[in-house]
Amino acid sequence: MNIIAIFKGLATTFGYMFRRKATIDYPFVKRAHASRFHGLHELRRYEDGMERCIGCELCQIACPANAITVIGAENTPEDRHSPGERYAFRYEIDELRCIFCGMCEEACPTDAITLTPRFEMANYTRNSLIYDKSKLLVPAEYGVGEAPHERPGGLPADLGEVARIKSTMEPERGYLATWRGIDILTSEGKTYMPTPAGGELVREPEKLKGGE
Amino acid sequence: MAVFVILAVALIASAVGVISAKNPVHSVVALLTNFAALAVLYLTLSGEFLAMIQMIVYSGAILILFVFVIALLGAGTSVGDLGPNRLAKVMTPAVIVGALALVVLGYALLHAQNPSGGGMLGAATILPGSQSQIAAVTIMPGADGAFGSIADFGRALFTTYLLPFELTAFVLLIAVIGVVVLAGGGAPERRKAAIREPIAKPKRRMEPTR
Amino acid sequence: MAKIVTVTIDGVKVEAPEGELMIETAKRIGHHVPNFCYYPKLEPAGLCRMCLIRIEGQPKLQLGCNTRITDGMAIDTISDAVETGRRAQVEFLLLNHPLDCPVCDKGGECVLQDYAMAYGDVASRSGMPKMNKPKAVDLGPTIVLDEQRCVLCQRCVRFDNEITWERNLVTAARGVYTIIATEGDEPYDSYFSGNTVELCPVGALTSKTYRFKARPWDVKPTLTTCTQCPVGCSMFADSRFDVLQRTRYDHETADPHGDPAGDWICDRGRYNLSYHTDERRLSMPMVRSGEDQWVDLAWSDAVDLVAKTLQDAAEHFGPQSVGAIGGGRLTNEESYLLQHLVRGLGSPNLDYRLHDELMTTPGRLAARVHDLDDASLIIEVGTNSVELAPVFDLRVRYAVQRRGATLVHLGDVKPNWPIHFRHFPTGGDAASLLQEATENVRRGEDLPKRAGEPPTHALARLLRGAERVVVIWDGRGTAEAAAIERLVETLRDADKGAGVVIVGYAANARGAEAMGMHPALLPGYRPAPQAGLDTEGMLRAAARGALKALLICGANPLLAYPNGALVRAAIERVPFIVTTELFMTQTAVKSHVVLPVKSSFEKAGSTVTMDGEVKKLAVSATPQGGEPLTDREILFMLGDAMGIAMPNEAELEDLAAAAAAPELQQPLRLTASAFVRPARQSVSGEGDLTVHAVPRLYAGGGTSAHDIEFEPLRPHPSAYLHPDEAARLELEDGDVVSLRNALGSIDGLTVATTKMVAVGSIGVIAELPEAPANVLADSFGAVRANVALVRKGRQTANLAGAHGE
Amino acid sequence: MIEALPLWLLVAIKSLVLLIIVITLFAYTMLAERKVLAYMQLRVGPNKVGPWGLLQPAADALKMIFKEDLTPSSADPLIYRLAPFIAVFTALLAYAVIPFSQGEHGPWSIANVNAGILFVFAITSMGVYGISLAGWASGSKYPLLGSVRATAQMISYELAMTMSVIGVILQASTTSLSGIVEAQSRMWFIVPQFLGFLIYIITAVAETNRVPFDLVEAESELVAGFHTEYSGLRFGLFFIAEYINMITVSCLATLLFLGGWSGPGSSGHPLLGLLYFVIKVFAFLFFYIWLRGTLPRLRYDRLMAFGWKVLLPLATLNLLVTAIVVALWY
Repeated sequence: MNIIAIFKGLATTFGYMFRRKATIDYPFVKRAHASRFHGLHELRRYEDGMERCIGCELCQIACPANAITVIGAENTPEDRHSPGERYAFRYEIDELRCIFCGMCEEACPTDAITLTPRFEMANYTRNSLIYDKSKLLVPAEYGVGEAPHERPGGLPADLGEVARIKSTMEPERGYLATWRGIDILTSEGKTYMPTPAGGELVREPEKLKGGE
Repeated sequence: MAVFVILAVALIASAVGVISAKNPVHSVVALLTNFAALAVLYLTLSGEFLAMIQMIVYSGAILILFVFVIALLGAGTSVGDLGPNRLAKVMTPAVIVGALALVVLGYALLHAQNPSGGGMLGAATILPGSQSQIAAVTIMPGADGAFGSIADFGRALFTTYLLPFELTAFVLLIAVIGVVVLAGGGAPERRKAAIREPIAKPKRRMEPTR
Repeated sequence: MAKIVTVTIDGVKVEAPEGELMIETAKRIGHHVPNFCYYPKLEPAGLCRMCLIRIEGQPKLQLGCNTRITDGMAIDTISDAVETGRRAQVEFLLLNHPLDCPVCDKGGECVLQDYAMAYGDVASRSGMPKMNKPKAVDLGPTIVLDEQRCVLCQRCVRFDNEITWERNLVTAARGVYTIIATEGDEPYDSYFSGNTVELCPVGALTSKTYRFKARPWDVKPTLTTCTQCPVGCSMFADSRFDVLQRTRYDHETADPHGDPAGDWICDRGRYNLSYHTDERRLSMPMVRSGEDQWVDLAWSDAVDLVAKTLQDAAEHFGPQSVGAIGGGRLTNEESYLLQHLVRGLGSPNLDYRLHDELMTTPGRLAARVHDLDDASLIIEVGTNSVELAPVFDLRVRYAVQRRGATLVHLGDVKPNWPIHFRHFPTGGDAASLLQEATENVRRGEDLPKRAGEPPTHALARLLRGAERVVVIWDGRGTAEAAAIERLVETLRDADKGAGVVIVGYAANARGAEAMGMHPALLPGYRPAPQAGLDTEGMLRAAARGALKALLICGANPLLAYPNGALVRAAIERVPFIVTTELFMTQTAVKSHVVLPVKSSFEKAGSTVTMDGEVKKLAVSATPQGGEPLTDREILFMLGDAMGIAMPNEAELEDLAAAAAAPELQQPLRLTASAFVRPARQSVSGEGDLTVHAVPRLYAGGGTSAHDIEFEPLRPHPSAYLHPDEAARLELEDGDVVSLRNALGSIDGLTVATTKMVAVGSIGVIAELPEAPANVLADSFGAVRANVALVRKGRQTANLAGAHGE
Repeated sequence: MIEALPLWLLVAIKSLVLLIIVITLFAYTMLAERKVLAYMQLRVGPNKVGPWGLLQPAADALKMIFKEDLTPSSADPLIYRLAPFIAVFTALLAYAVIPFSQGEHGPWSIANVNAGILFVFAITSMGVYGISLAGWASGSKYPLLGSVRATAQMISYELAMTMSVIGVILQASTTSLSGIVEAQSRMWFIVPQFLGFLIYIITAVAETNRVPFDLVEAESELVAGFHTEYSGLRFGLFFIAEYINMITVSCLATLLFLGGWSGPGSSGHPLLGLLYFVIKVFAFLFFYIWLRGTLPRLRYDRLMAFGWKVLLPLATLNLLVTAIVVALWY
């Protein structure tokens, strides 16, 4: 048994007593969160007040924690919630199950579900932490909701803009192949990527990390 | 006096508890009560050192081993089932032996001689109709450093009772060695090997190429 | 059998029959050739051009789905050239395909999605905006078409033309503007429309009831059996959160190369689902107090009440005072338990038959459904397989259209067949027609064809010319039974193939008969020592006041029983009626205790199809709210409460399986004494017109009447009149009329002119709760009534079913 | 004035005062532990309840009192309920003989007993019953393992502890605690009995089941050891017992090796003596916490080996040398 080591240890801990403390007086002093912090969800709207969510359930299937439940229904002219045919008749996230990984945000084709920086959601009952549309959907008077997290290559906020942005992107930035996390790999472990000219561009996967 | 009666009742009750409890741990707790009451009884008799040693050795060391063993051997199991003819098999010999022991003990108490010349210590208090209890008690209390003090004990142990003391120590040593041999089983070398083998690193089958 | 030839596919030598499609040959070595339009049960079309393969020695890529193999061919299904071709084809298909996979009902089980992942480029090379065709085009009461998504494979059109022969769907316009449309822009109205949704390889055709309800990965599929009609189609029931979302035909366990007309499901089985969650569904046992007051009971109290009352009735008035009706909608196990319970009480009065039929098991005269495939003559007597057994009817149509069988119908109302058939009006007496023709065949008389000959001659000539004859019968009429038996035996004596298929009136009628829910038959068709009262006997006893307690399990006699006067009088006079039901049907309202039950999707068991096959029901949904139990559980509880020894669960399954064994049916005769019934008066009542109850697939007082999503499909109360008759009565399509005779009246009937009915007759939909046809009847045959105009002209007349011919 | 009171009343008053002091001390030792540990880990520790978190112990006490008291169905109900009382009872009993300062009429203690040090050892040796019975009576595996470990550990280390103290007794030639303090008027025994002191503090940590010898609780292995099944006030009693035992052995170390209340100018000034005493005890308590903040837990077999193969021989050696020295020089 190395007695000197024990004394060294004792000296270390003793010394630490007089260092500056790392604690922040949390409820009174709040630290700025990281720019890509994943907190509470929000369902966004379009500028005209329409819900972005189309009830496609892709977030539900993408969710690794099975926290999301979506039931779709058809828009009718009298009862229109979103542009297009389909809307989320029920949209529920069990925030207790959620691991805040942001896969729902990644999966969402209309950028409807986003993870806001808000994280204080403690409550007294389990039921109150199952958020339904009334809690998730941005009230119309509060605007459209938080912008989604920036993704490699600076992704568009609107599906309608995809075509426009696609036409302006140069393929070398690796954006097209990583669009919404889809890497198209050939058997050699290289990334197959079409160019606007129709040819193939084969590159090493590492290079795709550029553009951050 | 009141203290004595309380202690005496506690002693007897706990002693009965020890033998009557179905659960061995309950027996141990009763025995612990018994030891504690006995120690306090010693204190009232100014046997301070004896009381403390009683607590340290019996309660603090020996009895706790009982608990240890009981806890290790299937906690909570009661005494094995003795079967239907329990009376004939167990009770009869127990009663006969117990009665015999009582007779022998009573005879010894009445007839044995105290080194200081009086009757055996407890005889006066136990047997009704003998000398008054107060007389018996007044003999006992030793003032500071008198009867029952550490010096007294030390002196008695290392002068009058030196040989028994040393012999007892020797016997205990032999017992300890015997236990170690029995429990360890076999020669130390083999034991060591037996322990080491399972966690020994596997032999390298093939030398690395580089 | 075709000659076996050897071809080389991707370097592997394969032996296959000559003339097989390459796409199928490639499947033999596990090489999947992508395709949209190809479907094994449809004729190859070569429309999508996705199945491009290369044949050695040919300069251009060929279609795998349209080219047949010959000896020594060398084919590449995997090569750069093929790959390039397919890439080009996917790019071409995606040119105008919308990017709405997230909201597409097919998303997740879409073939185009899979091929886009496999062969598609990530970016489109087209700089032009996509073409916007209309979305959500209403094709009919069941189907919505998304023209943007359509890849024009025409599977739906081909199904409608080749399988149902209805020719509702067509392609319209040309080139890039081609769309799927309906003939004459009529609504796409077919009993099989739902199958096109499943056939559609993309999400172009969607079903109205399933639209946007769930995604394919949400649902839990359960293989079960449809119990809406006696055909007993295997199907997948897809449920989400234990609620049924949709049903699909069994494309996984069924043989893709089986009969092209088999294994589909009809729209009743597909769209009549949401009654499970209908708010009108019964949730608690109820007892009637007063005229219309119902009080909820706990199950234990309800069972005690029922058990005690049934036992009291048996004790005080004798076991003959107790009876049971039902079984046709129960599983085999439940039917077995029901007869066990009633016989355990000492009563032999039990019957599953509600339509005055004799039987549903054809016994030794049976033909199997696959016998239709090589039949040369199909005679339908009395029944209407179009409405009563739709998927079975597809095979009839296929046998006629593809295999050249002759179809003959004997009856008063012509079925709504879209195919050619010969109709012999019988005037309610098909038996003598058949009999005469049979005797003619027996005599071997030569009858040259001549104009104005009696129908028996024509029929006899057809019979003599036929090699294999299948008779389709509804099981009604003693005289018909004798005539059919005579006919089949005559043909068999002449070394011709002949057999009978009976289309039962209830889904599991055959199972109930096998389980002994029959006054004269014990389980396994053993004759009962003491024959009890059949349905008619029970009702007559009830009308006399001799029947004191009646147990009705899964039956609605007030609506279904043809003799309306009798059943109404009877139900009124029984002091204690217990029904087990899903809904407050006409009979349930009149009963004293109503016990809520689980539906056939919510329970397990077995059922016997009209083909005699034992099929399994599996649990695919659970009741949402309420405390319904299965009939099986209820009967077990009743048996326990009455102290009747019941078989345990395992024994029950064995007993039911043993009783349904096919070999037990073999000795059964159509004219066996157990089935003999008194002869019926053919026409009763006074009036101008003969009223015929016309069966319609979507009618009924139970599940179809209590299903909001199915509501638009239900037929309106209609009066079917021959155009000449309508002209004589000065009525037009859309007029509202009522029918009256001495017994009662049916109101609110919309006139629909059709040649389905003969002059002098009027057709009224059977078993429609709004206009029950049996109101006018006090016998089992046709009745007469007068028609009275109520209102002139109504534009929304339901003409469905009138466009058959 | 004090002499005027009957003896039983005097003892009762003394006991009550001491009880209040000890319980308060326990509460703030706990708070101090949390604070010191926090500081060593660059945190600030409890600071929300009261100024600087000073009311935290009160809040904890309230929480403990109002929490539900559960008895597992598999437990032995009698002993399960008895065990925490044994633990606290024995922990408090030791204070009957501990002197805190020297007044005019004798040492400040509830009872000045001749065999004081023996009494303390007798009582602390009973403390193990609370733990072992609790573990056994809980009727589940983790408490049982914890209590079996506790029993073995405490028996092993008690031996070395007693041996290390006998050296002091030999040198002071008295078993009275005040007598031992008086015997240190010339020199604190920490100097002549340094080895004994070292053995004593190591075994003291082990006896009170503190880090790095907290095999009994061993959260990472045994959930919470012997008190896994306990909740509410009964759990609180074990907590109290642990901290009071810490204070007891700190007091004892002060009395035996650090000259108790003696210090510059303490003779004749009992209050000053008390202050010295308290300062020394607090130093020990801080050392306890410091150890907890620094050292990881020992492996069980190493703990036993260390006790039997290192500490016991060393203590025996120390005793032998002391005995020889005492016999030759005194």
